[in-house]
Amino acid sequence: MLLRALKQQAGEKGPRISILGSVEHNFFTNGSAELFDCAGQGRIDAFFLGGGQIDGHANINLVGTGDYPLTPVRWPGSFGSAYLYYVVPRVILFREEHTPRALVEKVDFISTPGVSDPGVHRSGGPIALLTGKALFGFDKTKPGFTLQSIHPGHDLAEIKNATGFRFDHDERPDQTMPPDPQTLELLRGRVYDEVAETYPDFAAQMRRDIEQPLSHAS
Amino acid sequence: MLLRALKQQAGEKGPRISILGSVEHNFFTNGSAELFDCAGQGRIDAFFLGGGQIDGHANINLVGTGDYPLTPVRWPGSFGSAYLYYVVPRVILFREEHTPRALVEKVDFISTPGVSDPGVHRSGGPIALLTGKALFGFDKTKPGFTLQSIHPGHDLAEIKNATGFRFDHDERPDQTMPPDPQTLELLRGRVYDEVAETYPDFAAQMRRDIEQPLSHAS
Amino acid sequence: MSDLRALAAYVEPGIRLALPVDYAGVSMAMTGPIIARNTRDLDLVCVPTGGLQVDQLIGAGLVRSVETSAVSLGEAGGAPRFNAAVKDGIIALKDATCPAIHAGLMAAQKGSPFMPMRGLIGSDLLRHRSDWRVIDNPMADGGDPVVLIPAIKPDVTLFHAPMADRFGNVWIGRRRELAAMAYASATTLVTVERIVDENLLADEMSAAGVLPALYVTEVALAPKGAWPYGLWGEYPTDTAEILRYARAARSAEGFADYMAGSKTQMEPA
Amino acid sequence: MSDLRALAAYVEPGIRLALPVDYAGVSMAMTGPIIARNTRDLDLVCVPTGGLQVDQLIGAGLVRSVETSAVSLGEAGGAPRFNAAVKDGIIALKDATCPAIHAGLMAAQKGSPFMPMRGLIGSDLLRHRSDWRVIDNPMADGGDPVVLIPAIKPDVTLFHAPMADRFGNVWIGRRRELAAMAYASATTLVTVERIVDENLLADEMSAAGVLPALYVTEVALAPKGAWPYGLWGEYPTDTAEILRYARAARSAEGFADYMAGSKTQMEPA
Repeated sequence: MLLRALKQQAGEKGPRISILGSVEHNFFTNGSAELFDCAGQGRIDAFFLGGGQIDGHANINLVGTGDYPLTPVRWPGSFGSAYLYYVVPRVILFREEHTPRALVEKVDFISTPGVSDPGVHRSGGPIALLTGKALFGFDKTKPGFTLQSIHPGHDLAEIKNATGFRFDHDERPDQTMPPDPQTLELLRGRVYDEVAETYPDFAAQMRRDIEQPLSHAS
Repeated sequence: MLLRALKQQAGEKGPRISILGSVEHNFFTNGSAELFDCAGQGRIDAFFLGGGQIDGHANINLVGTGDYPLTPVRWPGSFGSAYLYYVVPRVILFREEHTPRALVEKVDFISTPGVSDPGVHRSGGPIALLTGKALFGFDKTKPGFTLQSIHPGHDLAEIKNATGFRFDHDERPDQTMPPDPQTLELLRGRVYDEVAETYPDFAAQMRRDIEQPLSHAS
Repeated sequence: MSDLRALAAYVEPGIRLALPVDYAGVSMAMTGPIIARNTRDLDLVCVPTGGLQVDQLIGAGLVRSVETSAVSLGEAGGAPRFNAAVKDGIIALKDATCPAIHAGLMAAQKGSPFMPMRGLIGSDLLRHRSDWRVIDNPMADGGDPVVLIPAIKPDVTLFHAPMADRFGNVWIGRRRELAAMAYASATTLVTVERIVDENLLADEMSAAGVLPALYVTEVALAPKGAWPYGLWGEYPTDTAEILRYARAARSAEGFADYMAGSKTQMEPA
Repeated sequence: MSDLRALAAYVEPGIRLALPVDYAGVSMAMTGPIIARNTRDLDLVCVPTGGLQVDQLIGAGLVRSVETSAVSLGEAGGAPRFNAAVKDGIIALKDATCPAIHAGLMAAQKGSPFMPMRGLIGSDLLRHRSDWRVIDNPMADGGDPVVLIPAIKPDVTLFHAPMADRFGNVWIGRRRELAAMAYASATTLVTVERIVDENLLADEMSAAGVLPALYVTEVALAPKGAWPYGLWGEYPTDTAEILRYARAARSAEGFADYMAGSKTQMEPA
C-alpha cells in the first residue's frame, strides 16, 4: 500500500494489492480459491507471512507449541502458508515480537518449511525477516539468516540474546534507515485509512500507539 | 421436454432440461464445464447420444471413417461423449439413419466405448438405441442389443438387412406404439417452440417435414 | 421456502458439515437451531477457515472433528472453545492449508477421486494427514513428488447469502467458494436476507452470480442472518459483539452464559 | 484501449492459441486481422470445441495443430476447411473430449502439472494421446485406473465479450470458461461490444460476472465483434451468413473468394 501510495504520488501506476475480506481492495471474483490459483499461475510476486514461531531454517509454525495435536498453546492454523510459501517468489517474514520464544532454533510444528529438498517443486520462498528489532536476509543455500540491519535503539548483543537461532552478521552491523517524513505521513495517513476498511480495530489501535508518544513529546 | 410438458400439463413439476447454447433453458452459471461437473457429481440421470457409427457393443464413433487420423470422412469429433457415456446412468443412443453404414459390426474409431472392463470406474452407459426403424435395448453383460419394437411400416427382415451388427430378437417382435394425439400435439407445438430457441433451422425443417405429408394427406 | 428449524433437521448426528469462511456468508442464524437439536458427532469442514460458528458448535459439544486451515475470531483473537477443545483432546484435528480444502472440494465437484497440489511436502501438515498421498508426478521424467488430496464430499453445506428467488436460485455474487461447496455436497441449506420475485437466471447480469436451484436443497429467510458477522454488500461485522463473545467464551461457564443469553436475544441490537 | 491490429500482433508464429466455443463469445472480428498478418504454425486449443473461426484460420493455412473435442459449424454442418485439412493430413490432430480440455486448463489455473479425469479408458482418443497418462488411483486399494490430463497453458487466449470498463475489467457473465482460459494463459486478448465508464468491480452485482483486469492483457472495441456468431444477451447468430460460408468453403477456391469478399465487407449487413 505504501509502495502504491508512493508510486501514485509520483504519477505512476502502483502495484496491485489484495486484502482478504475487503471490498475496495478485492479485485478477485472467483471466491477464496482465487488467491491461491493466482499464486500457482505465477502472478503473485510477493507475500508477507507471520508466524507464531520462526526458526533458523525459516520454518514457520502457525499451529501451536508443544506436541501436536495436543498443543497447550494453539494458534489458529496454517492458513494458505503450506502452499504460498512454495510458489510466491519473494516471501517476507515478519514478527513484531523479537524474543527467543518467537525466533526459535527449531519450530515445534512445521506449518510450512523454509527450504525444500532438491527435486521438490519450489519456485518461491523466504527472502527476508523483519522484526521489531532488526531486519534479516535469508540465504536458502546455507540455509540461514544474515543480519542486514538493526533498528535504532537496539544493538548486536541484544539481538543475539533475543534470537533463538544462530545467524550471520557483520562485526558492526548497519542501522535500519528510518522512513523519511513524506513516507511516514503516507503510512500514518492514507495507508491506515486503507487498512481500516478491513481491520478497523487494528488501525485504530495503531493510531493510538503512535499518537501517545507524540503527545508525550510535545 | 415432452416429459416436462406432459408433467406440467398434469400439474406436476417436470424434470430439468438443459440445452447447450440456450438462454431460456440454461440453468447453468459456471461455463461449459458445468454440465460435465454436474454429471460427475451424479446429478444427471439421462443423456441422449448420437453417433456417426454405432456398433454391436454400443461403441460410438463421432470422429470419422477409415484409418485415423487421415479419415476420408471426418465428423466433428467426440464432444463430451468420452466422459458422459461413463458417468450418466441412462444413456439413450439415437440414429435416424438405420443402415449398415451407420449401425456397423465394429466402429472405425471408438470415441467412447459401450462397455468397460471390470475394475474400470463406470457408473453409466447405454440402455437403449432408437433409430428411424426400430427401438433396441442394450444388455451390458452380454454385451449386445436386443430388438424391443419395430416402428410401423417396417419388418424384421428389413431391420436385419439394415443393421450391420447382430442382435437378439423375438420371433415376432412388437410394433412401436405411436404417440397418442395429445402427446403428438405437445411435440409438434410447445416442444418445437422450445427447441427453436437454440436450433431455429432444425425446428423449422422438422415443421416442414411434418406439414408436407399432412398436406399431402389432406 | 422453509424455516430455520426445518433446515436444522438436515443436520443429523455424524454428518460431514461444510461451513464457509467468516467473510463469505456464514449462516449464524442457524447456529442456535442446530445447537437446540443437540446434534452430536459432527465432522466440520471449514472452507477454508472457521470462526465464530465453528467455535460455538465446538463449545456446545456437537463436534467430533474439524478439517480446517485455521480457526480464529479474526481481530477478536483466537477461538476460545476451539483452543480449549484442542488442548483437552476433545476434537480430532485434520489440519490443512487453504488450497488443500479447495482442492478436495474441486475433486468432488469434478467427480474425481483426488486433485494434485503443489506445496505441502516437508510440512508437518502432510506428516499428520494419512488421507493425503504423495506420488512422483507421472508427467515428469522421474522424481518430482506431488501431493494428492482426496475428494471432500460434505453431506451438508450451510451458508448465508443476500437473496434467493422464488425458484430456489441463490445469488452468491463473486463468492464462488459457496458454489464449490454446493457442487461438492449432497445437501445444501441456504439462509438469505430476502426472497425476490423475479427469476434471477432470467437476466444475464444477475445470473452471473447465481448458484442454480439445481444445487440448493432448502432456502429459508433469515434477515441479518450472518450477524454478528457482516455480509458483503449488505452490512458490516459487529466487531464489538464478537469481542464480547471472545471475552465471555474464555471459560466454559462464560460460554454457556453467553449462549443462554443469545437464545433470548437472537437479533442484533 | 487498443485496436484490432495491435491485438493481432500478439498472435505470433508457433504460439498456442485458445479459442472459445461458438456460443460463449468468439472474437470473429479478430479473424481478419490475424489472417492479414499471415501468422503460421499456430497450435489451436478449442475450449472445448471449434467452429467458424477455427475453420477460417485452418483454411488460411495458419494452423499447425488443433486440440479439440469437435470442430463444426453447428446447424450449418461440418467445418469444410477443417475436414479437408484432416483428409489431406495438413494439420496435426489432438482429438479430445470436452471435460479433458477443461481439465487441462484447470490444471494450469491451479498451477498443477495435471488433473485426473474419469472416463476415456478404452476409447481410441486415449490410445492416440501420448501426452495423457493412465495410473492406478493411489486412493484405491488397487486397480481403478484413472487418466491424468497434463496442464494446458495457452500462450494467448482470444475472446469477445459484451463489455469492459476503463480499467480493463471484462464482463463475462456466466461464461466462466472464458475466465478459465484467461487464468491458464500467459496473454489474454479481449474484444468487446462497448467500454463503460464505471468500474465493474465497484458493484457486487456486476462484479460477479467480471474477469478482473489482472488477467487481461489488451482490450479492443469491436461492435458486433462475434458476427456472424451471436453474443449471449446481445444479438442472435446470423445463421444465413454461416450457411453462406459453409457453401462457399466447400472448395479452397470458394473459401478464398468468401474471405476476399469479407475483407471489403467486414461488418454485418
